[in-house]
Amino acid sequence: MTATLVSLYIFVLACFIGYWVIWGVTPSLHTPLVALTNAISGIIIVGALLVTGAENAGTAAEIIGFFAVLLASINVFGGFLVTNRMLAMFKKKGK
Amino acid sequence: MTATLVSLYIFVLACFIGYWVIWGVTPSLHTPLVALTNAISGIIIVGALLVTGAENAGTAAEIIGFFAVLLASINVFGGFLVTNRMLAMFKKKGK
Amino acid sequence: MEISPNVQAIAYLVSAVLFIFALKGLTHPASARRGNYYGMIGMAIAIAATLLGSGVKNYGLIAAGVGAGAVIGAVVALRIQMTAMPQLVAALHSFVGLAAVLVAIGTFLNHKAGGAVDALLMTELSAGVIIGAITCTGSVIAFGKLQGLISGKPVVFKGQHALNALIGLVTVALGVHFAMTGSAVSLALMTVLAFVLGVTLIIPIGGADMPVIISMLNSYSGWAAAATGFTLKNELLIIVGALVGFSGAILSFIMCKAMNRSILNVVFGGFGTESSGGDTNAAAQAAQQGVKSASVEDAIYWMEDAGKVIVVPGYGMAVAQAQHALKDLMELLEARGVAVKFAIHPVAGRMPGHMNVLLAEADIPYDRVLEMDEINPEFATTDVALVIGANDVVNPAAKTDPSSPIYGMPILEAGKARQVYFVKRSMRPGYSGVDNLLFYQDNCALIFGDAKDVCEGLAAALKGGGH
Amino acid sequence: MEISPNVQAIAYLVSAVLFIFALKGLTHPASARRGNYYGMIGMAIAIAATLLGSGVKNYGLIAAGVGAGAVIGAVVALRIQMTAMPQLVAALHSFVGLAAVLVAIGTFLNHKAGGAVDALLMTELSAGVIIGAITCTGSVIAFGKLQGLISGKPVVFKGQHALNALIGLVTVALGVHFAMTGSAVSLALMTVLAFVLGVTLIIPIGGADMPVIISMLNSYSGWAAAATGFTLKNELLIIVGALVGFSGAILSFIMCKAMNRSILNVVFGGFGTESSGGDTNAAAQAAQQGVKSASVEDAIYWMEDAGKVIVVPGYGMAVAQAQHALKDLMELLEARGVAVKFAIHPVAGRMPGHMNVLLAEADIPYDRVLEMDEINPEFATTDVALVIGANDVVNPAAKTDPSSPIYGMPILEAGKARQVYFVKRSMRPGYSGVDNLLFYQDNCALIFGDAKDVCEGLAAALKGGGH
Ligand SMILES: NC(=O)c1ccc[n+]([C@@H]2O[C@H](COP(=O)([O-])OP(=O)(O)OC[C@H]3O[C@@H](n4cnc5c(N)ncnc54)[C@H](OP(=O)(O)O)[C@@H]3O)[C@@H](O)[C@H]2O)c1
Ligand SMILES: NC(=O)c1ccc[n+]([C@@H]2O[C@H](COP(=O)([O-])OP(=O)(O)OC[C@H]3O[C@@H](n4cnc5c(N)ncnc54)[C@H](OP(=O)(O)O)[C@@H]3O)[C@@H](O)[C@H]2O)c1
Repeated sequence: MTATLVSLYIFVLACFIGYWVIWGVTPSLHTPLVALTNAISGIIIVGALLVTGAENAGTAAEIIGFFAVLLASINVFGGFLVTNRMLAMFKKKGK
Repeated sequence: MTATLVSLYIFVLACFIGYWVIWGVTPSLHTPLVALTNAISGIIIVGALLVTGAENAGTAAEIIGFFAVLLASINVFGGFLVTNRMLAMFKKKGK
Repeated sequence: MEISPNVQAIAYLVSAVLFIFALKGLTHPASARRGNYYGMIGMAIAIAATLLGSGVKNYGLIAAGVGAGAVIGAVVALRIQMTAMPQLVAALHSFVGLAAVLVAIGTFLNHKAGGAVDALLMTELSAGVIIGAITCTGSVIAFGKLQGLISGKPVVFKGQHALNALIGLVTVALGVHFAMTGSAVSLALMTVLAFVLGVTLIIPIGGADMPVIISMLNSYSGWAAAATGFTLKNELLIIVGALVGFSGAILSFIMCKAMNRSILNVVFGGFGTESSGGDTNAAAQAAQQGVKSASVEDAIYWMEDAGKVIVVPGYGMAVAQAQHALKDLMELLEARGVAVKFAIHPVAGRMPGHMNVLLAEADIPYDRVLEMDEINPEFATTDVALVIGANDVVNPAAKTDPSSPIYGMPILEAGKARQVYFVKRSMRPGYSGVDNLLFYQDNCALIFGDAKDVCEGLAAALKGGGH
Repeated sequence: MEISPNVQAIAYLVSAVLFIFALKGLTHPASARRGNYYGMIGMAIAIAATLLGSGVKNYGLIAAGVGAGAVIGAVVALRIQMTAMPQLVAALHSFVGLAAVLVAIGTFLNHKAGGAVDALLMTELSAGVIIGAITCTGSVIAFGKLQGLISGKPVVFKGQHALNALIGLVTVALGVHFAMTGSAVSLALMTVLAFVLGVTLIIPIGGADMPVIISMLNSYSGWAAAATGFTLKNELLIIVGALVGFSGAILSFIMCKAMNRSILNVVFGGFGTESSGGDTNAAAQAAQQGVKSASVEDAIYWMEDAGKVIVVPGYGMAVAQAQHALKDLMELLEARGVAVKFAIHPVAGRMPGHMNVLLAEADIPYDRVLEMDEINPEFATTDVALVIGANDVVNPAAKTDPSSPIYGMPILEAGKARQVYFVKRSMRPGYSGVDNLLFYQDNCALIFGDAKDVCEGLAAALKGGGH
């Protein structure tokens, strides 16, 4: 299979997983879900690292990449920490 | 990625899908589920066709392949038809 | 016309998606048939894409094989009795297993002819052969036990597990040798030993445990298909294999959980003995043990003016084929204004969903048939619970007696109804071999007889104007 | 140390699996934190595998970017108020969108320097840029509306949709031109227009509809990541992108369904107007309309000896930050033997799960907080339903008045309680702008005031020994 076809296979299968895993989330955790997906959509950082760190990256690409790394990092750190903060509040019994 | 790694990715993702899709099946349809999985496991027929129809297939491979095609076809036709027969019996209101 | 590999790959993806939708259809009876059609279309696409691809050049033998398979499959599917489903399923699994073995060997021969066999391929081939062969002979044994061709008794002897482990080890060792050297002798020996292993693994397991084993083998057949997919670099086989593999695994898990046993206990347990006959003196025996027996008339007296009757069908109903008589009974009761519902325990009968299929066969609408969790709260407000050929699934010992082998298994709370009638042939226990404490409860009486006969009797009495 | 592409691919797979488990953890509050840790580990593995792979050679700028991002992210995450979550989420989406645009352009520059750009790559790049840019500016507008920087009023003018369609078409045309020619000018123009499109698409949507829009943009940010994955041939990005894409899509679907509106109606609707002030004369206005108003003492009189009180929190509770006062009230009532539960409507507040987070923040145990379907049967046996800053979610018009815009939306049946108290500041309607029929019911009275003040008042009255 060509690389694009492989990507297509992965994409289609991942869509099914997305469908089921999200419907499985309990409604009371929908706000943490939004924060968590925010964090994991910071995975775009992988792309940002590849742009910035590429051997043949010119100055323009490096600067562009730097900002991408910065923005994605804010998502990653901000997202996971705020999710953790929220989830820590969910407790079973009082006190 | 090497072809084996691609297969591994597909396999892992498909496992998640299997997990969710099967847990979603209503218990009253567990017997039809068994029959249906029987039918679709007849997909091994794809392998059987490739063995039998290969350009360089020797006589031994052809005979082996023929039997594989035969057995897999029984699964495919038998499985889907018996599932259909069973499911046709599930009706909402009497009469 | 020949399609390019890319078109073929897309067709396979479409087919995989259709298979997923096929299984998703079984989420509800209303969408289930459509799901099955998706499955058929998916299979048709997969076969067409394979035939049109560059890999297939000769069509003669293929046409013969598919044609013969179609005829055999269709005849079997249309003739088979619903009560024989477990056997049919076992037989079909053995076919998948054997096909996987044949495909692996055929692939090896073709690749060798083409000169392209590497260690990775041969490792994957070995996996396919071993899993396929165990699935094949294991399923044959399961079939034999269910069909009564082989004794259902667990065949247990000392050192059995050690022997199996030894055979298993040698089989894997041969697989490794084959992968390293490509020796056809190793391949052949490995195949034979794997076939033997399928027999020795399943023969010690009691006939009554076969449903769990069949699901386990269903799972194996899936993994065999997935292994074949790795060999052939065919993603469709991998996806479908994983789906089927999980289906079998989850069903065995559900059964084990509902029986409160572990899968290891099933596989190594040697559980269950064959019951011996002797129901001649059932009523006398019952009286001796302080159990009330009742007549068809007694039951009619309670049921004809009841507000609600819940029927609890079990394995005995399947054996006696009492579902059609039950349907008549239901209609007669409803004509008299009695509400009738059916309560299904997750492991009633001998395979998951067994009761549902039989009741559906008798045209009993599925919205009248309720799962355990839904119906349990209703028993307390029910006038009569009619237990037809069920036993373990209503045994309160599962809740009250920690020493019982079924302790911890969730049960249908039939005992909470105002009056409980058991229809069975004798005082013999059910599958688990445990005495039913419900028999000794004040509001409970046994009607001895074959389930079908008694149901017909009940219907006739009602038709005759009731009590 | 440099890892091989194969090792990297396996690390990415592990990371994808961990992300799936992270989301699966949110199935239940008890497993949710563990899920979040899985997510963190997954991200750490992904970043490490990327840095150690052959694709990254220079680390200086990366360290700076990650370091700065970590500091900013951490500070924001630890400082942000729970009530400002919707804004934070909008801001973070805009970052993902912009990052996707930057990555696409950077990739183009690098590939061009390396000489390897083909039409397929450029098509995928265009998709990434367009989706990313719309996500970015759209989220900025959403942020502005939520934060009050931009008017929440829908900005509607004639020909708006035609204009958007035109911009969209030109953007796509530029993308096609870029894919065919590789022209950097087309790329730049396309990027700019896509940014503009994000603004013009979101600006007509009312501030109150922003939660749905944010979820939609969440979905977009996922698809942007997936498109980047296609560009970079990175399967991890594709998998995560699809997960995030579905998350946003499903949440918008749930919100629309619970509001009984379609997503198209939200996107093209121009729904909602800003409410104008004027609660000075609420009680008088109420009396005029035949609505009873009540005092804190009245409510205490009913609640202090009640068997069961159900609290229905809504948007007003969030605005007033009344959750801590509610917690005190709950404890005081429980000390008097009153059972207290919380009833959460799926769209109470302004984002899904909004109420749950606020109640959790106030340390109210989550097993006391019930979803609509669970709690609705309980209202009939409840003495007092205390509706705090909620309105639409208990409006019986949704069930009885087919002409109402909220007709068909499922509601919390607070009206079935023996006595209903509404805590709100005025007679003004809620989000939907519809008058609440429950106000006119005999068993209902309004306590006018800020939710926090009233709850504190209730608690103080109880502490003072009750009525
Ligand atoms: N469903 C599954 O997937 C599955 C899988 C594996 C194991 N199991 C096990 O199977 C059992 C199922 O429970 P169950 O209550 O359905 O069945 P059961 O406990 O096995 O009891 C069936 C009863 O039916 C009676 N019976 C047999 N033939 C009859 C006939 N012709 N007419 C009337 N009665 C007849 C038998 O009593 P007489 O001999 O006195 O007539 C027997 O007591 C459970 O223990 C479960 O763990 C189920
Ligand atoms: N949750 C979501 O995901 C989501 C998303 C989009 C839309 N929505 C919509 O939002 C609405 C949510 O329903 P809801 O019942 O929670 O809210 P609502 O219907 O908007 O009513 C909130 C009420 O709170 C009162 N209020 C505002 N500030 C207050 C304060 N400081 N103290 C006391 N009361 C205050 C307001 O009345 P006064 O002004 O008189 O005080 C208002 O009537 C639904 O219509 C839903 O469709 C929800």
